[in-house]
Amino acid sequence: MLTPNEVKTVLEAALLAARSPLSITELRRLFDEDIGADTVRRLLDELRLAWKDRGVELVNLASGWRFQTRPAFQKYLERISPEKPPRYSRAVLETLAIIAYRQPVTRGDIEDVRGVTVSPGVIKALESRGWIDIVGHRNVPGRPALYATTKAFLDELGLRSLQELPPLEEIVQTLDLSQEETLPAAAPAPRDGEPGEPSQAESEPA
Amino acid sequence: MLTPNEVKTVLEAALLAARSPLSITELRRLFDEDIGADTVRRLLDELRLAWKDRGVELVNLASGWRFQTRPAFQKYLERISPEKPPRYSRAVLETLAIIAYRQPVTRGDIEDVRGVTVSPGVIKALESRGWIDIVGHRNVPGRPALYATTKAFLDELGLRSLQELPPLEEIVQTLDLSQEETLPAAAPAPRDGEPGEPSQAESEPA
Amino acid sequence: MNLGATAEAPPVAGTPAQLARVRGVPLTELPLDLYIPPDALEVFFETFEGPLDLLLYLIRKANIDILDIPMASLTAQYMEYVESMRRKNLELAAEYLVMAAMLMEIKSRMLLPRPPPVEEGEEDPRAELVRRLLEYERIKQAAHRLDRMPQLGRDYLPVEVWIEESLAERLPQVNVSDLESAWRWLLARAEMTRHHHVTREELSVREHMSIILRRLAGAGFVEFTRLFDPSRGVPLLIVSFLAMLELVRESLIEVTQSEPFAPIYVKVAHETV
Repeated sequence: MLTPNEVKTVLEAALLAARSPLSITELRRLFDEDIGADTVRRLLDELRLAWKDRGVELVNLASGWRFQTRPAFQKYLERISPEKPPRYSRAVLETLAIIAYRQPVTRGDIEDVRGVTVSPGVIKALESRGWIDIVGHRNVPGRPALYATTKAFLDELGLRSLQELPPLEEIVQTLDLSQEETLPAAAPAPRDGEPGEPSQAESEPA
Repeated sequence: MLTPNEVKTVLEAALLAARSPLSITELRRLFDEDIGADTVRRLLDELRLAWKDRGVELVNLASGWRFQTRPAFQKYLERISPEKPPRYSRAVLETLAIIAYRQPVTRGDIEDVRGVTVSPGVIKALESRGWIDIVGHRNVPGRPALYATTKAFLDELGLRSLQELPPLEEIVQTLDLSQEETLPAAAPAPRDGEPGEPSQAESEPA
Repeated sequence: MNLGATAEAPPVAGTPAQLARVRGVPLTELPLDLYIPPDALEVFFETFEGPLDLLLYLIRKANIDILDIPMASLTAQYMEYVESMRRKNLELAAEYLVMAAMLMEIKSRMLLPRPPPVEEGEEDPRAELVRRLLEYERIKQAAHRLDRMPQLGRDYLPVEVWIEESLAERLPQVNVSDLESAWRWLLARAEMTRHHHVTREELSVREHMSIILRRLAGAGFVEFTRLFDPSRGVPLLIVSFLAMLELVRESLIEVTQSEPFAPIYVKVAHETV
């Protein structure tokens, strides 16, 4: 019979050695005896606390628990890290954002939002990273593939679920009003339904 | 300027995240400032000490320092590792079965049953596993060793006593089934009887 | 978005003041923002992800409320860029032309005098464009924020400690059914199904033979009665006794008694005492 501390030591060793996040179910399989999910969860929380001032932290992600280095230490680690991860282009990032926030979407949906065709390379880049995959096909002519983000996407961004993504901003608010001083006539006029008498003039200089 | 403790935290994070052992030279490259090799070595020794009661240890290898799991924790880790566990050869299993069912037996006895010589490696494997040991010697020329199974054998197979091994007459019975088509008298009993109880009665006439 | 169109004129956003600003100021002010050295034009256009991106840029530069786009000036500016792309023989993506057509269409619909509104809530021709611009702006910002989130491999690393296996050799697991099948192989091979019948009782006798041998090992003479524990029940007593008899029969132990009713002693055969 293992003491709670021994169980914690085993959990820690397993998590430090794991190649990918480990779920509570997997962690319980470490032990011959039956250790309750609640107990495991409690011990993981204790572990997380024990690591709070270190360069490595224990985090709870979509597919389970994992030890990872803290971002603050990256500046040291990248000095000896042999490979640099890819920096994604705006096209890739915008496509990813559309898939993340509007999933499941077809390539056509993505093109509607971005206003340009989506090159196959963009989808490939995200697929080969393991961040998106095809979850079905829309039942329209051509049966286009429906893309969605994967658990690995959440894991690698440190999220437990899509709900933890930063919410889409209400753009309207960030755009408006501040401009009104410089454009006194523009904003109020159409709002009030004032006649747009100047429209002719507006187009004239062209 | 980093404090020694901060340096230690960075060293720990780098070693935990490294894919291969890190040399003192590589570890020194983590830092902008120049940290002496002796200092790094001393801090690594402190780290090693700090990890001494954990499931993971810091070791100094020919190619550098690395964290690795302690062998004692292997038995837990392999329960969730995807690799196939190794298996004993047929020779080892047969020898073990003979010792379990016919103990105490000499190597000669085992060879009689198996019809082939028993290589020393087979006995060694079972002895070093702690599953068999010598309980005496037969009083014949050469005084051959008598082997029996140990308590560890029972423990690791989850048995309280040898009697919990499947009774051999059942084996005989299932074997007989295939052969007794030619022996009409014996057939009905084992067919409708469950393998358990009726077997005793059946084996009695022998 | 309902702009409450009136009978007098199409509701357009724009006044001479604004126009002068949009069309006039660019000559003095826009060069700071929008003037692009001819050589850099190609690079400049490459920074736009498409027509929506360019439109958003123009709207921001002109400090226009996105909900209230002055179509005429915006279209004019947009066309200017498209024209310069064409003049530079840059490969002009079809999307830019589609957008140009769309802007023209919206502009012309807004310029046309319209009959008095038949019903409330008539759609502003710009509604669809604004909806798309807003959605694109949202996604642009979301993409930017996604990119700033810490990412595995870029901003932090996974921990994957070496699993040391060399010292603790992984041991094969054996279970009862392995033994059973091993025995089965033996039986099949040796054809010993008949005379090697072993009963459950016999197995327990064999087990006790081992137990007794272990007790006696190195112990010299042990008193017979001490090898039995009556408290554990009669069946066990009998099995132990049978084991003892079998050990004697196989000459594995020696039993001695100096005279009748004297204590019986047992020792391992030929073990020097």
